[in-house]
Amino acid sequence: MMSDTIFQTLHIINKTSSHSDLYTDCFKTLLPGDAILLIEGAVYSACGQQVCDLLKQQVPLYALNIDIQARGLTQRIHSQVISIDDDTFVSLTCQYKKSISWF
Amino acid sequence: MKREQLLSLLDDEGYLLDLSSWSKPLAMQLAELDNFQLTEQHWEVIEIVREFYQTYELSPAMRPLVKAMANKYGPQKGKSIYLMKLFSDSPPKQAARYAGMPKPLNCL
Amino acid sequence: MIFSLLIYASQNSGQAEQTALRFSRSALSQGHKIHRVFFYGETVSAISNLKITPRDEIDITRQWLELAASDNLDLVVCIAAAVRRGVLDQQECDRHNRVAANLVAGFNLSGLGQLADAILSSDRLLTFGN
Amino acid sequence: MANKNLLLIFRNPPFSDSSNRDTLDIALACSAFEIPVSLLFLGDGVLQLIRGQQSKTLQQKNLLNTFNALAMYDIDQLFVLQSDLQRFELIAADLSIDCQLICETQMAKLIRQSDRIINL
Repeated sequence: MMSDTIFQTLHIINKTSSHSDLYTDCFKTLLPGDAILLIEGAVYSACGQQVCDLLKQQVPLYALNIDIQARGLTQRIHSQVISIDDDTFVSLTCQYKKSISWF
Repeated sequence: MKREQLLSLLDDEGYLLDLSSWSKPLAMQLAELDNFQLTEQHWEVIEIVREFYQTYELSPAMRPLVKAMANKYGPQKGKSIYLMKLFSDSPPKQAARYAGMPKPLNCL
Repeated sequence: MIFSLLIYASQNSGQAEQTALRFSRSALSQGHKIHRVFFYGETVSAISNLKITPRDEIDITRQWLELAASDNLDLVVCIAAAVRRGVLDQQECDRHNRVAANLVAGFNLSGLGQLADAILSSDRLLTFGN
Repeated sequence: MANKNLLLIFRNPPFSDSSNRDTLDIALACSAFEIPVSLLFLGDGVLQLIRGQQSKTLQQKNLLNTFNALAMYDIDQLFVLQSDLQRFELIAADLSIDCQLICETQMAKLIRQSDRIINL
Protein backbone atom coordinates (compact mmCIF):
# COMPACT_ATOMS: atom_id res chain seq x y z
CA MET A 1 0.00 0.00 0.00
CA MET A 2 2.66 2.45 1.11
CA SER A 3 5.01 1.63 -1.75
CA ASP A 4 2.25 2.51 -4.17
CA THR A 5 1.76 5.95 -2.74
CA ILE A 6 5.28 7.21 -2.21
CA PHE A 7 8.12 8.43 -4.44
CA GLN A 8 6.65 8.17 -7.89
CA THR A 9 7.18 11.16 -10.21
CA LEU A 10 9.18 14.27 -9.37
CA HIS A 11 7.77 17.23 -11.29
CA ILE A 12 10.42 19.91 -11.83
CA ILE A 13 9.08 23.34 -12.78
CA ASN A 14 11.39 26.22 -13.69
CA LYS A 15 9.11 29.01 -14.95
CA THR A 16 7.20 31.71 -13.07
CA SER A 17 3.47 31.32 -12.57
CA SER A 18 2.83 33.72 -15.46
CA HIS A 19 3.26 30.59 -17.55
CA SER A 20 -0.08 29.42 -16.25
CA ASP A 21 -0.56 26.69 -18.88
CA LEU A 22 2.60 25.04 -17.65
CA TYR A 23 1.27 24.89 -14.11
CA THR A 24 -2.24 23.72 -15.05
CA ASP A 25 -0.85 21.02 -17.37
CA CYS A 26 1.48 19.86 -14.64
CA PHE A 27 -1.33 19.83 -12.03
CA LYS A 28 -3.49 17.66 -14.32
CA THR A 29 -0.85 14.94 -14.26
CA LEU A 30 -0.29 14.82 -10.50
CA LEU A 31 -1.14 11.70 -8.50
CA PRO A 32 -0.58 10.83 -4.84
CA GLY A 33 3.07 9.86 -4.44
CA ASP A 34 4.30 12.63 -6.73
CA ALA A 35 6.15 15.75 -5.62
CA ILE A 36 6.82 19.18 -7.08
CA LEU A 37 10.25 20.81 -7.12
CA LEU A 38 10.45 24.49 -7.97
CA ILE A 39 13.74 25.63 -9.48
CA GLU A 40 15.01 28.78 -11.18
CA GLY A 41 12.20 31.25 -11.91
CA ALA A 42 9.59 28.93 -10.46
CA VAL A 43 10.69 29.67 -6.90
CA TYR A 44 8.63 32.89 -7.00
CA SER A 45 5.63 30.57 -6.94
CA ALA A 46 6.61 29.49 -3.43
CA CYS A 47 5.91 32.99 -2.09
CA GLY A 48 2.86 34.85 -0.87
CA GLN A 49 -0.57 34.08 -2.25
CA GLN A 50 0.87 32.39 -5.33
CA VAL A 51 1.71 29.30 -3.34
CA CYS A 52 -1.99 28.53 -2.70
CA ASP A 53 -2.56 26.76 -6.01
CA LEU A 54 0.49 24.63 -5.41
CA LEU A 55 -0.48 23.75 -1.84
CA LYS A 56 -3.93 22.68 -3.04
CA GLN A 57 -2.27 19.88 -5.01
CA GLN A 58 -1.52 18.07 -1.75
CA VAL A 59 1.87 16.77 -2.79
CA PRO A 60 5.21 17.59 -1.13
CA LEU A 61 6.51 20.93 -2.34
CA TYR A 62 10.25 21.57 -2.62
CA ALA A 63 12.15 24.64 -3.81
CA LEU A 64 15.83 25.01 -4.64
CA ASN A 65 17.46 27.20 -2.01
CA ILE A 66 20.19 28.59 -4.25
CA ASP A 67 17.52 29.99 -6.58
CA ILE A 68 15.55 31.38 -3.64
CA GLN A 69 18.63 33.19 -2.35
CA ALA A 70 19.59 34.46 -5.78
CA ARG A 71 16.20 36.14 -6.04
CA GLY A 72 16.14 37.61 -2.55
CA LEU A 73 13.18 35.49 -1.48
CA THR A 74 14.53 33.81 1.66
CA GLN A 75 12.10 35.60 3.97
CA ARG A 76 9.15 35.22 1.63
CA ILE A 77 9.01 31.47 1.16
CA HIS A 78 5.86 29.86 2.55
CA SER A 79 6.48 27.69 5.61
CA GLN A 80 5.07 24.57 3.96
CA VAL A 81 7.62 24.74 1.16
CA ILE A 82 10.74 22.67 1.86
CA SER A 83 13.88 24.52 0.87
CA ILE A 84 16.61 22.18 -0.41
CA ASP A 85 20.23 22.38 -1.55
CA ASP A 86 21.76 20.81 -4.66
CA ASP A 87 22.72 17.61 -2.81
CA THR A 88 19.13 17.11 -1.73
CA PHE A 89 18.02 17.83 -5.31
CA VAL A 90 20.16 14.88 -6.40
CA SER A 91 18.83 12.72 -3.56
CA LEU A 92 15.24 13.53 -4.53
CA THR A 93 15.83 12.43 -8.10
CA CYS A 94 17.18 9.16 -6.71
CA GLN A 95 14.23 8.63 -4.39
CA TYR A 96 11.62 9.29 -7.04
CA LYS A 97 11.24 6.73 -9.82
CA LYS A 98 11.43 9.36 -12.52
CA SER A 99 11.31 13.04 -13.14
CA ILE A 100 9.46 15.20 -15.59
CA SER A 101 10.67 18.71 -16.38
CA TRP A 102 8.12 21.43 -17.09
CA PHE A 103 9.70 24.37 -18.89
CA MET B 1 29.68 10.59 -67.07
CA LYS B 2 33.27 10.51 -65.89
CA ARG B 3 34.06 9.27 -62.43
CA GLU B 4 35.29 12.70 -61.26
CA GLN B 5 32.22 14.40 -62.63
CA LEU B 6 29.98 11.86 -60.92
CA LEU B 7 31.80 12.24 -57.59
CA SER B 8 31.34 15.99 -57.74
CA LEU B 9 27.57 15.45 -57.52
CA LEU B 10 27.92 13.54 -54.24
CA ASP B 11 28.76 14.30 -50.65
CA ASP B 12 31.57 12.30 -49.09
CA GLU B 13 29.16 9.57 -48.00
CA GLY B 14 27.89 9.16 -51.55
CA TYR B 15 24.53 10.90 -51.22
CA LEU B 16 23.34 13.21 -53.98
CA LEU B 17 23.93 16.90 -53.20
CA ASP B 18 21.03 18.03 -55.41
CA LEU B 19 18.08 15.72 -54.86
CA SER B 20 16.30 17.00 -57.95
CA SER B 21 19.12 15.85 -60.25
CA TRP B 22 18.21 12.19 -59.74
CA SER B 23 17.33 9.98 -62.70
CA LYS B 24 17.32 6.24 -63.32
CA PRO B 25 20.47 6.36 -65.48
CA LEU B 26 22.19 8.37 -62.75
CA ALA B 27 21.19 5.76 -60.17
CA MET B 28 22.78 3.08 -62.31
CA GLN B 29 25.98 5.10 -62.55
CA LEU B 30 26.00 5.54 -58.77
CA ALA B 31 25.71 1.78 -58.38
CA GLU B 32 28.53 1.25 -60.87
CA LEU B 33 30.75 3.44 -58.70
CA ASP B 34 30.29 0.78 -56.00
CA ASN B 35 30.74 -2.05 -58.55
CA PHE B 36 27.16 -2.91 -57.72
CA GLN B 37 24.64 -4.31 -60.20
CA LEU B 38 21.04 -3.07 -59.87
CA THR B 39 18.47 -5.77 -60.59
CA GLU B 40 14.67 -5.58 -60.82
CA GLN B 41 14.52 -6.41 -57.09
CA HIS B 42 16.77 -3.47 -56.25
CA TRP B 43 14.62 -1.13 -58.32
CA GLU B 44 11.58 -2.19 -56.31
CA VAL B 45 13.33 -1.07 -53.12
CA ILE B 46 14.57 2.17 -54.68
CA GLU B 47 11.04 2.95 -55.79
CA ILE B 48 9.73 2.30 -52.28
CA VAL B 49 12.34 4.63 -50.77
CA ARG B 50 11.35 7.40 -53.20
CA GLU B 51 7.64 6.92 -52.53
CA PHE B 52 8.27 6.88 -48.79
CA TYR B 53 10.14 10.18 -48.97
CA GLN B 54 7.43 11.79 -51.08
CA THR B 55 4.78 10.74 -48.59
CA TYR B 56 6.56 11.41 -45.31
CA GLU B 57 9.39 13.86 -46.17
CA LEU B 58 11.77 11.41 -44.57
CA SER B 59 14.06 8.60 -45.78
CA PRO B 60 12.98 5.34 -44.13
CA ALA B 61 15.05 3.51 -41.53
CA MET B 62 15.13 -0.29 -41.59
CA ARG B 63 11.88 -1.01 -39.81
CA PRO B 64 9.63 1.30 -41.86
CA LEU B 65 11.39 0.22 -45.07
CA VAL B 66 10.56 -3.40 -44.29
CA LYS B 67 6.99 -2.41 -43.54
CA ALA B 68 6.62 -0.43 -46.75
CA MET B 69 8.03 -3.38 -48.73
CA ALA B 70 5.56 -5.75 -47.08
CA ASN B 71 2.66 -3.40 -47.82
CA LYS B 72 3.49 -3.22 -51.50
CA TYR B 73 5.17 -6.52 -52.39
CA GLY B 74 3.86 -8.88 -49.73
CA PRO B 75 5.41 -10.68 -46.74
CA GLN B 76 8.12 -12.49 -48.73
CA LYS B 77 9.86 -9.24 -49.59
CA GLY B 78 8.80 -7.45 -46.41
CA LYS B 79 11.59 -8.98 -44.35
CA SER B 80 14.85 -7.45 -43.20
CA ILE B 81 16.71 -10.64 -44.17
CA TYR B 82 15.45 -10.21 -47.75
CA LEU B 83 16.84 -6.66 -47.86
CA MET B 84 20.10 -7.63 -46.17
CA LYS B 85 20.73 -10.27 -48.85
CA LEU B 86 19.90 -7.80 -51.61
CA PHE B 87 22.33 -5.07 -50.55
CA SER B 88 25.98 -5.10 -49.57
CA ASP B 89 25.79 -2.10 -47.19
CA SER B 90 22.98 -1.17 -44.74
CA PRO B 91 19.85 -1.51 -46.96
CA PRO B 92 18.19 1.81 -45.94
CA LYS B 93 21.43 3.73 -46.54
CA GLN B 94 22.43 2.07 -49.78
CA ALA B 95 18.90 2.25 -51.21
CA ALA B 96 18.60 5.92 -50.22
CA ARG B 97 21.89 6.69 -52.01
CA TYR B 98 20.75 5.08 -55.27
CA ALA B 99 17.27 6.61 -54.85
CA GLY B 100 18.79 10.08 -54.60
CA MET B 101 17.27 10.65 -51.17
CA PRO B 102 18.88 12.11 -48.04
CA LYS B 103 20.72 9.83 -45.65
CA PRO B 104 18.21 8.17 -43.31
CA LEU B 105 18.40 9.67 -39.83
CA ASN B 106 19.40 7.56 -36.87
CA CYS B 107 20.00 4.54 -38.98
CA LEU B 108 21.76 1.77 -37.13
CA MET C 1 22.82 5.55 -9.42
CA ILE C 2 23.58 6.18 -13.10
CA PHE C 3 22.30 9.48 -14.48
CA SER C 4 22.05 10.88 -17.96
CA LEU C 5 21.25 14.50 -18.67
CA LEU C 6 19.43 16.02 -21.61
CA ILE C 7 20.16 19.73 -22.01
CA TYR C 8 17.67 21.66 -24.12
CA ALA C 9 18.19 25.33 -23.50
CA SER C 10 19.77 28.47 -24.84
CA GLN C 11 22.74 29.89 -22.97
CA ASN C 12 21.29 33.33 -23.51
CA SER C 13 17.97 32.70 -21.83
CA GLY C 14 17.54 31.19 -18.42
CA GLN C 15 19.91 29.28 -16.22
CA ALA C 16 19.16 25.67 -17.24
CA GLU C 17 22.76 24.86 -18.07
CA GLN C 18 24.04 26.28 -14.80
CA THR C 19 21.50 24.19 -12.91
CA ALA C 20 22.50 21.09 -14.88
CA LEU C 21 26.16 21.73 -14.18
CA ARG C 22 25.58 22.16 -10.44
CA PHE C 23 23.41 19.04 -10.44
CA SER C 24 26.20 17.10 -12.15
CA ARG C 25 28.86 18.27 -9.69
CA SER C 26 26.65 17.37 -6.77
CA ALA C 27 25.75 13.94 -8.19
CA LEU C 28 29.39 13.12 -8.89
CA SER C 29 30.49 14.26 -5.44
CA GLN C 30 27.94 11.88 -3.93
CA GLY C 31 29.48 8.99 -5.84
CA HIS C 32 26.86 8.70 -8.55
CA LYS C 33 27.81 8.14 -12.19
CA ILE C 34 26.89 10.31 -15.14
CA HIS C 35 26.65 8.12 -18.21
CA ARG C 36 26.25 10.96 -20.69
CA VAL C 37 25.32 14.62 -21.08
CA PHE C 38 23.40 15.08 -24.33
CA PHE C 39 23.23 18.63 -25.74
CA TYR C 40 20.23 19.15 -27.98
CA GLY C 41 18.30 21.96 -29.67
CA GLU C 42 19.40 25.56 -29.15
CA THR C 43 21.97 24.54 -26.50
CA VAL C 44 24.41 23.47 -29.16
CA SER C 45 24.80 26.98 -30.65
CA ALA C 46 27.11 28.02 -27.86
CA ILE C 47 29.46 25.04 -28.05
CA SER C 48 31.51 26.96 -30.57
CA ASN C 49 35.10 28.19 -30.59
CA LEU C 50 33.81 31.38 -32.20
CA LYS C 51 31.89 32.35 -29.09
CA ILE C 52 33.53 35.09 -27.00
CA THR C 53 32.56 35.24 -23.36
CA PRO C 54 33.20 38.64 -21.73
CA ARG C 55 36.13 38.33 -19.31
CA ASP C 56 34.03 39.14 -16.28
CA GLU C 57 31.46 36.46 -17.07
CA ILE C 58 31.58 32.71 -16.62
CA ASP C 59 32.04 30.56 -19.72
CA ILE C 60 29.78 27.63 -18.98
CA THR C 61 31.13 25.61 -21.91
CA ARG C 62 34.59 25.76 -20.23
CA GLN C 63 33.03 24.60 -16.99
CA TRP C 64 31.60 21.51 -18.68
CA LEU C 65 35.08 20.77 -20.04
CA GLU C 66 36.63 21.10 -16.58
CA LEU C 67 34.09 18.71 -15.16
CA ALA C 68 34.59 16.35 -18.09
CA ALA C 69 38.34 16.39 -17.49
CA SER C 70 38.10 15.66 -13.78
CA ASP C 71 35.26 13.13 -13.94
CA ASN C 72 35.52 11.65 -17.42
CA LEU C 73 32.13 12.93 -18.63
CA ASP C 74 30.81 11.94 -22.06
CA LEU C 75 29.67 15.24 -23.61
CA VAL C 76 27.66 14.51 -26.75
CA VAL C 77 26.31 17.20 -29.06
CA CYS C 78 23.45 16.26 -31.38
CA ILE C 79 24.95 16.31 -34.87
CA ALA C 80 21.74 17.34 -36.66
CA ALA C 81 21.10 20.20 -34.23
CA ALA C 82 24.73 21.33 -34.47
CA VAL C 83 25.16 21.29 -38.24
CA ARG C 84 21.90 23.18 -38.69
CA ARG C 85 23.22 25.90 -36.36
CA GLY C 86 26.66 26.14 -37.88
CA VAL C 87 28.58 24.16 -35.26
CA LEU C 88 30.88 21.76 -37.12
CA ASP C 89 33.64 19.35 -36.24
CA GLN C 90 36.44 18.71 -38.73
CA GLN C 91 34.61 15.83 -40.39
CA GLU C 92 31.41 17.83 -40.96
CA CYS C 93 33.45 20.82 -42.06
CA ASP C 94 35.11 18.70 -44.75
CA ARG C 95 31.88 17.00 -45.71
CA HIS C 96 30.05 20.27 -46.29
CA ASN C 97 33.02 22.14 -47.67
CA ARG C 98 33.06 24.91 -45.06
CA VAL C 99 35.93 27.19 -44.14
CA ALA C 100 36.52 26.05 -40.58
CA ALA C 101 35.48 23.64 -37.88
CA ASN C 102 34.36 25.34 -34.67
CA LEU C 103 33.08 22.65 -32.31
CA VAL C 104 34.83 23.00 -28.96
CA ALA C 105 37.31 20.15 -28.48
CA GLY C 106 36.12 17.78 -25.78
CA PHE C 107 32.56 17.67 -27.09
CA ASN C 108 31.60 14.99 -29.62
CA LEU C 109 29.09 15.26 -32.45
CA SER C 110 26.85 12.23 -32.68
CA GLY C 111 23.31 11.17 -33.47
CA LEU C 112 20.16 10.82 -31.42
CA GLY C 113 21.02 7.17 -31.02
CA GLN C 114 23.31 8.36 -28.22
CA LEU C 115 20.27 9.75 -26.42
CA ALA C 116 18.38 6.48 -26.96
CA ASP C 117 21.37 4.61 -25.55
CA ALA C 118 21.49 7.00 -22.59
CA ILE C 119 17.82 6.29 -21.89
CA LEU C 120 18.49 2.54 -21.92
CA SER C 121 21.74 2.67 -19.96
CA SER C 122 20.82 5.04 -17.13
CA ASP C 123 18.72 4.76 -13.99
CA ARG C 124 17.55 8.35 -14.31
CA LEU C 125 17.14 10.81 -17.17
CA LEU C 126 16.99 14.47 -16.16
CA THR C 127 15.99 17.15 -18.66
CA PHE C 128 17.21 20.71 -18.13
CA GLY C 129 15.58 23.17 -20.48
CA ASN C 130 14.09 26.59 -20.98
CA MET D 1 16.32 -2.94 -18.00
CA ALA D 2 16.07 -2.86 -21.78
CA ASN D 3 12.31 -2.64 -21.80
CA LYS D 4 12.03 0.90 -20.49
CA ASN D 5 9.25 2.77 -22.17
CA LEU D 6 9.39 6.42 -23.11
CA LEU D 7 6.68 9.05 -23.16
CA LEU D 8 7.21 12.14 -25.31
CA ILE D 9 5.05 15.19 -24.68
CA PHE D 10 4.24 17.75 -27.39
CA ARG D 11 3.05 21.05 -25.89
CA ASN D 12 3.80 23.58 -28.63
CA PRO D 13 1.77 24.74 -31.65
CA PRO D 14 3.06 24.29 -35.20
CA PHE D 15 5.65 26.80 -36.50
CA SER D 16 6.55 27.89 -32.94
CA ASP D 17 10.05 26.62 -32.29
CA SER D 18 11.99 23.48 -33.16
CA SER D 19 10.68 21.50 -30.18
CA ASN D 20 8.04 19.60 -32.15
CA ARG D 21 10.55 18.53 -34.79
CA ASP D 22 13.13 17.74 -32.10
CA THR D 23 10.68 15.62 -30.11
CA LEU D 24 9.55 13.77 -33.23
CA ASP D 25 13.18 12.99 -34.09
CA ILE D 26 13.67 11.51 -30.62
CA ALA D 27 10.62 9.30 -31.23
CA LEU D 28 12.01 7.99 -34.52
CA ALA D 29 15.49 7.42 -33.09
CA CYS D 30 14.23 5.61 -30.00
CA SER D 31 12.04 3.34 -32.09
CA ALA D 32 15.16 2.20 -33.94
CA PHE D 33 16.53 1.19 -30.52
CA GLU D 34 13.39 -0.85 -29.79
CA ILE D 35 12.33 1.53 -27.03
CA PRO D 36 8.52 1.50 -26.77
CA VAL D 37 7.46 5.09 -27.41
CA SER D 38 4.16 6.83 -26.60
CA LEU D 39 3.27 10.38 -27.62
CA LEU D 40 1.05 12.77 -25.70
CA PHE D 41 -0.23 15.94 -27.37
CA LEU D 42 -1.02 18.31 -24.54
CA GLY D 43 -2.49 21.82 -24.62
CA ASP D 44 -1.33 23.68 -27.74
CA GLY D 45 0.41 20.48 -28.86
CA VAL D 46 -2.83 19.14 -30.31
CA LEU D 47 -2.83 22.01 -32.83
CA GLN D 48 0.09 20.25 -34.48
CA LEU D 49 -2.28 17.55 -35.71
CA ILE D 50 -5.01 19.61 -37.38
CA ARG D 51 -5.83 18.23 -40.79
CA GLY D 52 -5.20 20.25 -43.94
CA GLN D 53 -2.19 22.32 -42.86
CA GLN D 54 -0.53 23.87 -45.90
CA SER D 55 2.96 24.54 -44.61
CA LYS D 56 4.18 25.14 -48.15
CA THR D 57 2.54 28.57 -47.98
CA LEU D 58 5.27 29.36 -45.41
CA GLN D 59 7.91 27.53 -47.44
CA GLN D 60 8.36 25.02 -44.67
CA LYS D 61 8.38 21.25 -44.55
CA ASN D 62 5.10 19.81 -43.35
CA LEU D 63 5.82 18.10 -40.06
CA LEU D 64 2.42 16.48 -40.32
CA ASN D 65 3.75 14.29 -43.13
CA THR D 66 6.37 12.96 -40.77
CA PHE D 67 3.79 12.46 -38.01
CA ASN D 68 1.95 10.29 -40.52
CA ALA D 69 5.06 8.10 -40.77
CA LEU D 70 4.88 7.14 -37.09
CA ALA D 71 2.75 4.07 -37.82
CA MET D 72 5.47 2.83 -40.17
CA TYR D 73 7.89 3.03 -37.23
CA ASP D 74 5.41 1.00 -35.11
CA ILE D 75 4.66 4.04 -32.97
CA ASP D 76 0.92 3.81 -32.48
CA GLN D 77 0.39 4.94 -28.91
CA LEU D 78 -0.77 8.52 -29.49
CA PHE D 79 -2.85 10.36 -26.91
CA VAL D 80 -4.85 13.57 -26.89
CA LEU D 81 -6.84 15.06 -24.02
CA GLN D 82 -10.56 15.22 -24.74
CA SER D 83 -10.68 18.53 -22.85
CA ASP D 84 -7.97 20.04 -25.10
CA LEU D 85 -10.01 19.14 -28.19
CA GLN D 86 -13.04 20.84 -26.67
CA ARG D 87 -11.05 23.90 -25.75
CA PHE D 88 -10.03 24.40 -29.39
CA GLU D 89 -13.48 23.39 -30.69
CA LEU D 90 -12.04 20.35 -32.46
CA ILE D 91 -13.37 16.84 -32.92
CA ALA D 92 -11.36 13.67 -33.51
CA ALA D 93 -12.08 13.84 -37.25
CA ASP D 94 -10.26 17.18 -37.42
CA LEU D 95 -6.99 15.45 -36.57
CA SER D 96 -4.97 13.99 -39.39
CA ILE D 97 -3.72 10.97 -37.44
CA ASP D 98 -5.56 8.51 -35.21
CA CYS D 99 -5.17 9.36 -31.54
CA GLN D 100 -6.73 7.92 -28.45
CA LEU D 101 -8.86 10.50 -26.68
CA ILE D 102 -8.29 10.34 -22.95
CA CYS D 103 -9.49 12.16 -19.85
CA GLU D 104 -7.22 13.79 -17.27
CA THR D 105 -7.30 10.76 -14.98
CA GLN D 106 -6.12 8.54 -17.83
CA MET D 107 -3.38 11.03 -18.64
CA ALA D 108 -2.12 10.95 -15.07
CA LYS D 109 -2.05 7.14 -15.30
CA LEU D 110 -0.16 7.31 -18.60
CA ILE D 111 2.50 9.45 -16.95
CA ARG D 112 2.71 7.11 -14.01
CA GLN D 113 3.15 4.07 -16.25
CA SER D 114 5.95 5.67 -18.27
CA ASP D 115 9.53 4.90 -17.25
CA ARG D 116 11.05 7.98 -18.88
CA ILE D 117 9.42 11.25 -19.90
CA ILE D 118 10.77 13.91 -22.24
CA ASN D 119 8.80 17.12 -22.32
CA LEU D 120 10.60 19.69 -24.50
